[in-house]
Amino acid sequence: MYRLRKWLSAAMLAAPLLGLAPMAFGQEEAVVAEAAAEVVEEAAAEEGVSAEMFTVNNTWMMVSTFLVFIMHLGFASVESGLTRAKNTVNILFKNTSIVAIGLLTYALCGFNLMYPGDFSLGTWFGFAGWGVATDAEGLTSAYNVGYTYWTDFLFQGMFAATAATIVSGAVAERVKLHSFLIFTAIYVGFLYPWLGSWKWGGGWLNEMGFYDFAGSTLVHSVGGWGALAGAILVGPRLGKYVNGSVKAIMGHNMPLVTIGVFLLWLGWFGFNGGSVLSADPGLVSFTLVTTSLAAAAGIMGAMALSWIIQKKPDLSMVLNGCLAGLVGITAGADSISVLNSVIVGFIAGVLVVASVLTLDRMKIDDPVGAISVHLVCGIWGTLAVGLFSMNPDHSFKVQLIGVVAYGIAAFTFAFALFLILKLTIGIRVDAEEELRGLDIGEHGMEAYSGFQIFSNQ
Amino acid sequence: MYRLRKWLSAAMLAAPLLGLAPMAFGQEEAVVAEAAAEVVEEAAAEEGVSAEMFTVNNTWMMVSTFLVFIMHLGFASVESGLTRAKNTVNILFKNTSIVAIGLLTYALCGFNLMYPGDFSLGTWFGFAGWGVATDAEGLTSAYNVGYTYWTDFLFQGMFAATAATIVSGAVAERVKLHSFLIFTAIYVGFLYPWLGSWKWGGGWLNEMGFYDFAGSTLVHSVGGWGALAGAILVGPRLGKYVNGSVKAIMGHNMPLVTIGVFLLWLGWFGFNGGSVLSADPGLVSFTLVTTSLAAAAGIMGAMALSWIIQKKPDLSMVLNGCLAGLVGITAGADSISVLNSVIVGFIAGVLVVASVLTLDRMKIDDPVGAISVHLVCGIWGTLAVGLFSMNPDHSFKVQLIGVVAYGIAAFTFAFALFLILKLTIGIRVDAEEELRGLDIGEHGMEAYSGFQIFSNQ
Amino acid sequence: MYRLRKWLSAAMLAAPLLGLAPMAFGQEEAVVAEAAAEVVEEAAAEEGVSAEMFTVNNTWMMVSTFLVFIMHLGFASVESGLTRAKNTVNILFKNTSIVAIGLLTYALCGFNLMYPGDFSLGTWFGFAGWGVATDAEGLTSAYNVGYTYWTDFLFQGMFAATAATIVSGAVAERVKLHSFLIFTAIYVGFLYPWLGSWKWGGGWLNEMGFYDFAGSTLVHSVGGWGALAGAILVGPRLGKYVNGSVKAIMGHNMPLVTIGVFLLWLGWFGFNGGSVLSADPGLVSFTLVTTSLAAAAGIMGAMALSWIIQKKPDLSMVLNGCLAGLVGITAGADSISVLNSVIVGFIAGVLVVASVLTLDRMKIDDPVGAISVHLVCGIWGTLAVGLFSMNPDHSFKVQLIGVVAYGIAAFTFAFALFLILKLTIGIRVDAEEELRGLDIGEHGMEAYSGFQIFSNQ
Amino acid sequence: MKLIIAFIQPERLNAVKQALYDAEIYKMSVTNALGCGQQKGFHESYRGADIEVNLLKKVRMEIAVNDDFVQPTIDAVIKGARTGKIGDGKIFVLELAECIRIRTGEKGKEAIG
Amino acid sequence: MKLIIAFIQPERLNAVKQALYDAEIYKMSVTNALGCGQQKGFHESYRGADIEVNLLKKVRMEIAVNDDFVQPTIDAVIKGARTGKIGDGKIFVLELAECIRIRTGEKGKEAIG
Amino acid sequence: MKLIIAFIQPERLNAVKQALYDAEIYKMSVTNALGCGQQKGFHESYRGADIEVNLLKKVRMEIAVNDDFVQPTIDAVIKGARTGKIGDGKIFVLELAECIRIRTGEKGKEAIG
Ligand SMILES: Nc1ncnc2c1ncn2[C@@H]1O[C@H](COP(=O)(O)OP(=O)(O)O)[C@@H](O)[C@H]1O
Ligand SMILES: Nc1ncnc2c1ncn2[C@@H]1O[C@H](COP(=O)(O)OP(=O)(O)O)[C@@H](O)[C@H]1O
Ligand SMILES: Nc1ncnc2c1ncn2[C@@H]1O[C@H](COP(=O)(O)OP(=O)(O)O)[C@@H](O)[C@H]1O
Repeated sequence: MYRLRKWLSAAMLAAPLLGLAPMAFGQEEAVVAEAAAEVVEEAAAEEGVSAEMFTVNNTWMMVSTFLVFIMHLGFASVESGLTRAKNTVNILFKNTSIVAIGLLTYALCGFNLMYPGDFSLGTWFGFAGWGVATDAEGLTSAYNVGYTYWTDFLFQGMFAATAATIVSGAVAERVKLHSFLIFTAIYVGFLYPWLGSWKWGGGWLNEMGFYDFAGSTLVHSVGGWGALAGAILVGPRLGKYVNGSVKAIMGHNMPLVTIGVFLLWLGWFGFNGGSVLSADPGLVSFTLVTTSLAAAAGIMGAMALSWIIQKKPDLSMVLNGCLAGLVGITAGADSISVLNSVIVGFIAGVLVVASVLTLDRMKIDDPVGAISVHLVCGIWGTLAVGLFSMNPDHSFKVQLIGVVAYGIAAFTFAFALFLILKLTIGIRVDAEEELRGLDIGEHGMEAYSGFQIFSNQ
Repeated sequence: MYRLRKWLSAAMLAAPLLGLAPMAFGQEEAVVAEAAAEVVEEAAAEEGVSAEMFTVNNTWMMVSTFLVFIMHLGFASVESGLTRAKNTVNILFKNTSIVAIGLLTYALCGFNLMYPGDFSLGTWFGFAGWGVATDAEGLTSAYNVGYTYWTDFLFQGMFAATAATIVSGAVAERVKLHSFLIFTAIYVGFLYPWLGSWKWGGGWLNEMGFYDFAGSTLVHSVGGWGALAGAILVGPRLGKYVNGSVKAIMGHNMPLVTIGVFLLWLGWFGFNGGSVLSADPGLVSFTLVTTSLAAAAGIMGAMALSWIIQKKPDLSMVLNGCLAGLVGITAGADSISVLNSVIVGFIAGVLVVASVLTLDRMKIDDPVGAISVHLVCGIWGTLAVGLFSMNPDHSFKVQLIGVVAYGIAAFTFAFALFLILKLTIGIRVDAEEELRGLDIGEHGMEAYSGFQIFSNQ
Repeated sequence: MYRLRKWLSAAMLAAPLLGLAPMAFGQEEAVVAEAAAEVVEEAAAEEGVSAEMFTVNNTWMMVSTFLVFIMHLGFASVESGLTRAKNTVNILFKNTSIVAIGLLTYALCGFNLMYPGDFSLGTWFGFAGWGVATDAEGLTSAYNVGYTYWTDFLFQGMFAATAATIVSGAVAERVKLHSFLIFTAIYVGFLYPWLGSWKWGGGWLNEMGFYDFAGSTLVHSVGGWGALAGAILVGPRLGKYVNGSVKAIMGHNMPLVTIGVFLLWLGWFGFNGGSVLSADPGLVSFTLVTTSLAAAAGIMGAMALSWIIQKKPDLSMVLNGCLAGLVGITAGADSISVLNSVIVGFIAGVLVVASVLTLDRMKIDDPVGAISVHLVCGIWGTLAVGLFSMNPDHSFKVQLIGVVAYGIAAFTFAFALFLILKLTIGIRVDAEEELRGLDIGEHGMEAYSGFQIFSNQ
Repeated sequence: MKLIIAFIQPERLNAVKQALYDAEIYKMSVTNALGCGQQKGFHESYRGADIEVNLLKKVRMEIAVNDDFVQPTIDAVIKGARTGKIGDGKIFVLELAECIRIRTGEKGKEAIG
Repeated sequence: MKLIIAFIQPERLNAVKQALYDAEIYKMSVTNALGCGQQKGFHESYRGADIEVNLLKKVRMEIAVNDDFVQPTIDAVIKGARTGKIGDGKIFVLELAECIRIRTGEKGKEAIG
Repeated sequence: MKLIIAFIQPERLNAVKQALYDAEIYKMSVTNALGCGQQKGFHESYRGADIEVNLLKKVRMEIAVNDDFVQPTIDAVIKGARTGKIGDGKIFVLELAECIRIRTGEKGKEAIG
């Protein structure tokens, strides 16, 4: 059962290495091809790594786990900062709960749905049983050269909750708390890991050659499709679209948004860097560089377009641009050259601004830009692998198939789930509660007690 | 002198490994017993580790040190967020000072009180001299396979200040600044390390077989007893208990509290993970999993009880529940099974809510829930080792003895110290200053200059 | 080309080791001299390190890179917290942009200016070409025993933006956004790396024996000189100096400042710890201890002087004191004894308070104390190496030469650059915009929408 | 001239503004207030302790008008603010002795609009 | 009818509210204010520079009452707010021309209470 | 006695205070307000959506004075606040029926200053 996973990771390790050759920035690709081949051989030989190497790898993976964990604080901060003060407690509550629900359901069934070992329905669905457990082998490099069973579980578990967090942002300021928590449990506990198994669990899309290094599609788009379904079904916030015009509903705390974005960038070092699944110096550090430059370029892309269109540069757009660059590079952080990572990031930054404006024109109200950042740039990043990857095995067509497959599955499922909830217990608070704020309505408390705040917007 | 410490750590390393066997979640315990025995052998042989392994271990311990360091920011954030805006500067000031005082006193005497090597008064008290210093051996694995002398000092030093920080929360919004700083210096510089030596320094409780992996009792309860003594002696805040009814005094900044709690969870990865005292892949990663699941379960436990009792789910309670789960698992993070870690955490989450309500009924005013989180759940966690540990050497009776011993010593000392301060220089600001806020009173400045804040509560 | 850099780092690794001998705190220096000599030998032999050691070293350097990255959030938080609410968006925007611009220009030319390999103008200037690229060797220990080419680039790139961030603080609340961004691009893309090459790139000051371990001068003073030039040319904020008296303009968010300072301290573990350029257990952990104790002592120093002069202890001064201690120890974190690190930090804490008061008397308006923290304490730290270093090769005279050389070069360049901008596109917003706040003026948005804030100050 | 002071529910501010615009009243000043009226406040629980919120958030509007605008203003405020529920608010009318436009120094009727 | 405006120390608000309740006056509006009166403000030092705080935090209360309630209201405010120290505050009484309850449209005496 | 209410631009507060001090008027109360007057507000764009800011930040001052101080007060406010640009603000003067100093119980003229 663990064998498959082990082989998979080894394969994943080797594959990008092949693509590493031409990562030079303005240098000829052929030059290093030979050398890279050697590295691959080495990687293969590595199989039975020394205790020291296993310990370093595992340490690196644990550090990556922490970094991914702190992304949840990043999400909580961005989401609450970009919304109104009267809904802050509710948003913080949701985000805290998501982490708890995500980890517990992942332990209960998610992990074994995502990495089923053997599939029971073709290469479409598999489940390795309830709970998490391992034997002594799971603590050694016999399980995987890069990490123990427990590190594996925790690293993947930290990823899991992300999908629901993305949805949270898009339906913020109006969704009913308990309905959302139910949605979260099902989306994170079942849908995310099930869809994840198609690729990372070794399912049909993996076999087809679809590539998604750290989850532009598997994590971000899956979350983004849920966000889109949710935003459509829950409807726009009161006062957002009035008589055909789009009204601004300003976020209440820009330092909080900035803290969130920096924490997310920090977390992405683990999200992408950890997705190498070992501490391989060349590969991980290369990944960190593409990740950082894409984030920086995303900032510049969003700054450029926002400055042109809005006349003044919009901080919230620039911060979204940073995240856009990060989401964009996530699918190919290990296989896109440094120069191209800048291009991918810059385009993502431009895209996110254009997308925010477009969604508003379509009257899809997404308070924090979750759909634009995670769905639009998740798709862009996945396709960018097809366009820019240094690995000849990656093809645009297969990337497109993957994007469409995940889109159909995730959107349909999320839409159906939200619809059922809407028709049964309801998904939206009543207008009075919305006007007054969910903090009083759902929690009976305020986020900033004592502060004088105009809550009439 | 360093020899003893080295042996102790080796023993600590080996001991929990014995208990690792049955850590499976729903799997039979016997299955892995054999394998674990092998691991222990290996650990013994490890004694003279390679330079590589020593370097990894030390790197891990340094990372853990950073994580524990950032907990101080977590504490500062939680404490200031859960209190009123008019006392924020004072709280931030206290928490910043505590770190400085804690590190400096630990360098001056704390470290050598906590790890005296040889005890001078039975196994009750020992002191290895003033200051910190090592020879060249202290920088190699001859000192310890897991870390250098300097890493050891810094990791332990970061723990030290925690005890005083806990007290800070319970006496917040009314304690006199200079009195509190004096308390801190003595509590952190003398009491905490002295009591710590009973167990971690190899003292009498260690010999008796008392077990406290990362400090549910040694750190959290010791801080919690101080908090209880302080809260009793300083008395409740004006306006908290009026004509027999309990009035809410709301915290002023919930995002700040949430930032604090996430940072504390993050820090706990180092607090517990680092307490393995090496980067041992299996052991550390297992510890991280129990830690995380207990935190998640603590959130759910507090959510459940708070939703039932208060009708609406209280964010501040849920965040306290997260910390409760973390404190609860701290004593047995390496020796309680994954399933049981969920149970321990959930109960801690329930306990913390019940305790907050009970203390209020007893008119013990603890603005941030420090006593409930650290003392009550610290005790629970220590006893939980007796109930759930997979290590047959752990007994409920000895755990209880430890809890009582630390309780008597810490509470008496803290009570006496606060009493002396109260009778001499006073420990409480006058009513006018309290009403106006300690920020103006003690520091002559405001935390949120320019903001309109109702400061009349 | 990479060879030189490799040798340099090896030399840098070896040099401080020689100085390690007498690091004991109150112990005789001679005792460990012998042992240290052995360690050096070992370090030399290490040249061809094992794959494991290379991986640990590189992992450590990546962690350090993350820590330095998060310092940018620290700077953003400190700067916005210490200024008024109406300029917060602008400050966050600047700090986010700086990171992006810094990384991109460093990739474009900065890295190759700072580490040119061969100098083209004596040992004064060199440039190794545009862009970043490496061959397969760059990913192995053949490049450097401590890190890959990519880690090297990213670690150094994270440092780069710091210089401009420091300037940002001193000209905050009145500088024109686009002028500042142009300044940033040139200062970070050209000046910082060029000056850096004099020492870290192996230039003339390095040959002379100047020592600056992690950048008291190369990073902090260089930033500080820019800050001084900027503050002088942009002039004081309206309402700061009225009829000869100094008026307080209070910062608007003390929790944000505190978050920033703790994050900076955290980041400094990577800034100094990473500057060892390998995970060497003894050396890195020693560095962390001196760094922490200097920070703690800086807090105490600033607390003491501020309590004496201002009657009440000023939180903002104490937080500046923490940073002062950190800047002060940065030049000699590896070569100043533990006891002396406390002294260096304490003096830095005292200096920063005195400097803030003095600058105000000179009518140089520095809203966040950037000049006092980074320039004054940067100079102090560099000279402190001459006074306290355990390495007999360090001399006060050479340190002084370095300080003066950097001062002349950085101040002249920054002054000229600001002057050109002032005479062409202007560097200061008009009075109306300044009164109303740059958030509305430059960005058309508010940081705290809905909050009632007195913006008349 | 009269000075009309109205306390309304915060969430009705936009509606009241709209109603005033419709009645061609464009000038007003708004502040935040806490109010205690027939709407007795509410009880919530924070950390298990009772929060007795008897000062509810209100918006306070001040509108200075010429005498012939008094009734239209009152009507507009009522139109925008009335929901029929307790807490809708109150309008107070004060005699206004003088009004001066700072920019021009104009006084009285001319200054008000 | 009269409109009573009182500026009091923030920390006395609860006491004043209690005194008003005791006098059976349950309706009022409260806002934050900064005040400059006999209490000359204070000097603090921030980063070594002088902070001249001459606008102190006050709470501003508005209470509209029928004429026979004027004296009881004034007495209650004084009872709750007086400490005998400079800065205790002031009470201003204005003539109130009209009062309308938005919810019902009631006017005058009926509307006030 | 009169109660003078002035709405001014926030950034003019210090100048107005200075002008009042120069005219030996030391007592006043200040609150934050949002105002909608001739200055029609402005449009900004946040995330590409329109922000129609028609309630601009103003500072509201209340100054209670004896009748002979009314003109000096008005003059001082105008002196401090006038820039000649739209948005400079307005001054309203109300009849003040009574004034009581809470600390001493003094009334009327004595209480005001
Ligand atoms: N007598 C009064 N004096 C001052 N403010 C009042 C008075 N009566 C009502 N208010 C203000 O009007 C608001 C609404 O009053 P309330 O009695 O709740 O409305 P309704 O009459 O529609 O039930 C109160 O919250 C308070 O701010
Ligand atoms: N003439 C006035 N006009 C407006 N507000 C005033 C006036 N006199 C006093 N106040 C308000 O009352 C508050 C208390 O006044 P103060 O003179 O300090 O009280 P006391 O008379 O008890 O010493 C002031 O801070 C201010 O808000
Ligand atoms: N009729 C009014 N009622 C209430 N407040 C008013 C009235 N007219 C003006 N104001 C207040 O005065 C401020 C300035 O008015 P405005 O007409 O913009 O000034 P100016 O006359 O100098 O152009 C407004 O923002 C508003 O707060």
